[in-house]
Amino acid sequence: MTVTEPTVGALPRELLVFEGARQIADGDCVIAGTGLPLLAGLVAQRTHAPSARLLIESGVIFPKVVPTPLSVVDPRIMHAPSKLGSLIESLGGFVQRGLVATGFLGGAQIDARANINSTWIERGTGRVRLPGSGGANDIASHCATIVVLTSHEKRRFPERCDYITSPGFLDGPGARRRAGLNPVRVKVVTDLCVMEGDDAEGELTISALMPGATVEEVLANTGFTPRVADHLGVVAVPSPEHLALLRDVLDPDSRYFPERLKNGNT
Amino acid sequence: MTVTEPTVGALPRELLVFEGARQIADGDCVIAGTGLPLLAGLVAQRTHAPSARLLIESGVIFPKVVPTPLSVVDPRIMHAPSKLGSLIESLGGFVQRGLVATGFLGGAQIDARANINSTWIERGTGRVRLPGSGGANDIASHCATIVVLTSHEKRRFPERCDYITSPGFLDGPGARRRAGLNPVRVKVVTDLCVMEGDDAEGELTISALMPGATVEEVLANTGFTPRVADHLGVVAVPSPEHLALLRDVLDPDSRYFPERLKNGNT
Amino acid sequence: MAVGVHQLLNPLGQARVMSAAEAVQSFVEPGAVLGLGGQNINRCPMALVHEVVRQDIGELTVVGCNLSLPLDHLVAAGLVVRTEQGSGNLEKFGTLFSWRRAVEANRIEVRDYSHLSMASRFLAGAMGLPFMPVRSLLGSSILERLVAEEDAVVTADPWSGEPVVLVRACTPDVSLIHANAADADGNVVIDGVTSHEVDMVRASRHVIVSVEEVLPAGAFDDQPERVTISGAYISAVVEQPWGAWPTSVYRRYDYYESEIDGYQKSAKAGDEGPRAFLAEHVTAHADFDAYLAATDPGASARTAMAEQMRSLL
Amino acid sequence: MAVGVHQLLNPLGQARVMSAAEAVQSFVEPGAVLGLGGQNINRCPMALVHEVVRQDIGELTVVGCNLSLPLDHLVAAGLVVRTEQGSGNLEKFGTLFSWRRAVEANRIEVRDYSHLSMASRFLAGAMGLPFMPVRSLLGSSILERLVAEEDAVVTADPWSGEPVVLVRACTPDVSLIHANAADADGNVVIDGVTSHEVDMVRASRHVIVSVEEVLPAGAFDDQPERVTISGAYISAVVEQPWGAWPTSVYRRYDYYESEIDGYQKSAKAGDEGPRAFLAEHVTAHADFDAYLAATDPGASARTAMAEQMRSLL
Repeated sequence: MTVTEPTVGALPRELLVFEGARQIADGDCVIAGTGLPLLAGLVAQRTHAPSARLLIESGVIFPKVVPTPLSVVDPRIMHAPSKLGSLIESLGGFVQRGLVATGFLGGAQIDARANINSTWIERGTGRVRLPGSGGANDIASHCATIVVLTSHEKRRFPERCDYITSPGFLDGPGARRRAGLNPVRVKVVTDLCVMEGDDAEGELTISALMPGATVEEVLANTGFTPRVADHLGVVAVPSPEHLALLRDVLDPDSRYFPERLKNGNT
Repeated sequence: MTVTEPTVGALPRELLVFEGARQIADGDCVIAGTGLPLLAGLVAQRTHAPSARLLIESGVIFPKVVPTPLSVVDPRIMHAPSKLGSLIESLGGFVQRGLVATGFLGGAQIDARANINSTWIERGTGRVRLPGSGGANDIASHCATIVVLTSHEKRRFPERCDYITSPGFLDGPGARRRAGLNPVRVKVVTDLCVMEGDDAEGELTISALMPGATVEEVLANTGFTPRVADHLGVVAVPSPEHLALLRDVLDPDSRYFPERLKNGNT
Repeated sequence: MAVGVHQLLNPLGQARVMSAAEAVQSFVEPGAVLGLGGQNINRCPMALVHEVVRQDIGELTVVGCNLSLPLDHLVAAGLVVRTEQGSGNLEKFGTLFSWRRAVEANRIEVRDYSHLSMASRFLAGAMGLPFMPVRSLLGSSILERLVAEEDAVVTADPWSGEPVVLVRACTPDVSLIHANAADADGNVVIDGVTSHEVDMVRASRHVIVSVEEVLPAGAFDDQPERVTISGAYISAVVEQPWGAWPTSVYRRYDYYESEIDGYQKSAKAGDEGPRAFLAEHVTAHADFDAYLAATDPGASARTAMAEQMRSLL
Repeated sequence: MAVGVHQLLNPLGQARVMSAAEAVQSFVEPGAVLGLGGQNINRCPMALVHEVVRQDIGELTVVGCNLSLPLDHLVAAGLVVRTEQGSGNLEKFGTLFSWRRAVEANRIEVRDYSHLSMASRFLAGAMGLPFMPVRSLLGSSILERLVAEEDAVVTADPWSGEPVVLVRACTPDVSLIHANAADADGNVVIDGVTSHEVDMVRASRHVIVSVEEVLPAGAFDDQPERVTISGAYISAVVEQPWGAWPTSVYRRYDYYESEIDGYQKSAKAGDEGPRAFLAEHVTAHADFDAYLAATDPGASARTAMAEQMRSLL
């Protein structure tokens, strides 16, 4: 990697982190698990959103994270917070209480209507058991904006999830309202594109492409047919300084980027 | 007061404390407010019930009380407890949870069916406003045994309370069950007698007399006509040692016994 | 949006340190639902309530579990139209005379709960829930009135069929509490019991906390388990030593009986007495420090109560 | 008596200090509903779970929010018939392989909740309530299954008419937790987050707590605000230094990755691997100290993880 070609070195999953970070406004309260979502939150705090606050579902309120937590109960994530509390404080007193603007989620499947499955997947005659909701259902039920960072594989994007762990737009426009849920805006960031949507639309639309990716490539790797925005953006690449922040400061041991080591990027 | 005539010196309200203390079994968890109920609990702990635990509704769990708290949030009642918590911990996590065997209550009116009023009293054309429930309704709803220590005045013992703040037997046998409450046993200790009853009986019965009191005197000072037990006991007087415990150790400044000072008993 | 759930506090976790006058002016509006912290003679938000009286902010609905001295001051000042509470009294120091007179004369509306059901209402608000179940109140006149006013509903437990009471979330517009300490980010440490305050604070749209001592931001970084309430819920931090006087602050100072008795004596006979008391003790002074200096010159009473507290720990 | 409300604990507040073997023998019965404390790689009750495996107590229904290493041990040992949880995984260290295989093969029944709804079930139990409302789960497949099994009910908020989910109280027969310290009366201090444990403990009929250090009765008399859980809820206190190993205890020691990885590697391929792991690491040893001595001779790993924790505080 050279200083004059900084973005060549940005790995696809690193781009996810930076695009995730851009979803966080200054002053937002953000709930994130470990891995890329937490790194996105930390990037936001160190760049454009110094007043963004991180909430961890285990009960850690507004920590000053030190590298690199592997768990929501890692001592590195409990460092110097506002308070050390409990699950019900984080998920009841903040998330269900409506104080958390943005939630980051993962999941094995995300469907055309942004519903998320992290519980059961049908595979042939059998079923594969996944970890289950954790706080994901709570976050998807109550946060105003949901951000999903994921690799773009066809099996991850079915028309309809086998099981809805965390509600997106459910059956489409108005369905959340009918179920008793507040509206949500969902943004899915993958290594190929950004898809987004809200309750009124009731489905995901391709709104931007990752550098070098094409709509055809996205469609070929998606199990449903998303709409395509009239004006497709291209996801911005990080500056060398921001890339260095992620690599040298936030995850210096590449705990979440084993591919860095293989690629000889660090 | 002389050592050879110890019981002559026991004031009527002191007898209430000792009879109250006898309602506490060793190992019981007891909830009590300040004043005579708390003193009864402390007497029990220092005499026959060393393992009895005191719970204070403000959130003080099992304190080692020092003399003489005037409030449930007095620093003297927060001394060296198991934990300092909250109202909802005491009244939810202990009382409603079913962990408190015995609750002490006061009240302006107690009726024939052991219902208690501490909210509103009709007086002529107007109404007198009292403090309200506090934790009393919660205690009367959930403890297995309720003990009331009160002076015996006709206006305090109406046939039916003007307002039921804390449920006794409500309308009679089976009424608590129908309302959704567990059964309760109630013991009312006054300066004239002891009246008691349970859900099956649905009303209060005179079960014992204070030394020197008569059934006629009790009936003349009671607004309803309680049944009289076949075998009437007489409330035991405290030993000189126990009286000294109350006077010299538990309430040495007579904060709850101004009459001691008038009577020259201390 | 479900009943009792507020919009986002905005910005979250941006407590500011300011004076009592500025805090009350910023966050207490006429007609507000006002939550009061403290209980009986402990940790009552006296300095903040003095300031509400001084600024004459009226038409208040006051909510709490036990309401005591601060409520009676507000009622005596004519600022209260309604109360929702578990009890109104000062235990050994007597009833709340101004409140009692106002309630008996129907000058203020009153809604009675038990302490647990009132605390459960705050818990519902703190958790973003429209109601909480309670198994208290059943069979009582309290419940009869609440059901008639549609403030409570009796339902059947879907599993056992047993009756359960649902009480509505209580979500104050602004709550006032006094605590031992806070850092500049509003993280609050309370010593001693917390009564109903943690859930009431978390249920409130805005919270003003006065504290004996404001510490620098990050002061609790190495002991976050000691933080009672996250600064996320706090709008304003007011440094006011002795801010609960004449009530107590655990580990700091005992309550001062003669001052509490003095107010009670003034309040007992009629409305004139407490009004005169407030004129002399509150509105005559520019702020709480001036009140303290005037009523306890040389701080001898305060010094004695601080010593008395130390002797009790 | 309402659903989910236990009879009185008797005697209340009479925790006794005893060995893990005695505690498990006294309070964990075959067929019990067993609550597990800890979360992911933090403060898991490993010593107590080793003892359940050693005593081969089966037919267990295991409940918790996040279930992790201890559950997988119990499943691998064939002791679990059912789980009720918010999640089963080890985050970066992977899924729970034994649990996953058993669930996929229908060898154990599983009931899914979100973390908040599971935590709310414990809160209901802790408060003596038959159920708690939650506003999560709406519209999800989780809810569909729970309603079909009559484990949850969708009702209308009586005030707004909006849908609200009621989830049943969860009241374990016995819960196992590991904490930093306790006094001889069972008053427990937890450093770091408390996950779901405080409410789960208060909802349980019996609780066994293992701790890094047992202090004399009265040790917290001068700092009762630091007590996380009153001894009133604790049946047995077990002194077991390193009792959460290889998971972490905040302020004491970090989690030990290679041991967690070692178990995960053994568990990945099939049921034989974890059984062999348990035979070597658990049942081969008389107690947890013997396991520690055998797997970390000279305590070099433990010393390193304690130093690592100190560097992170």
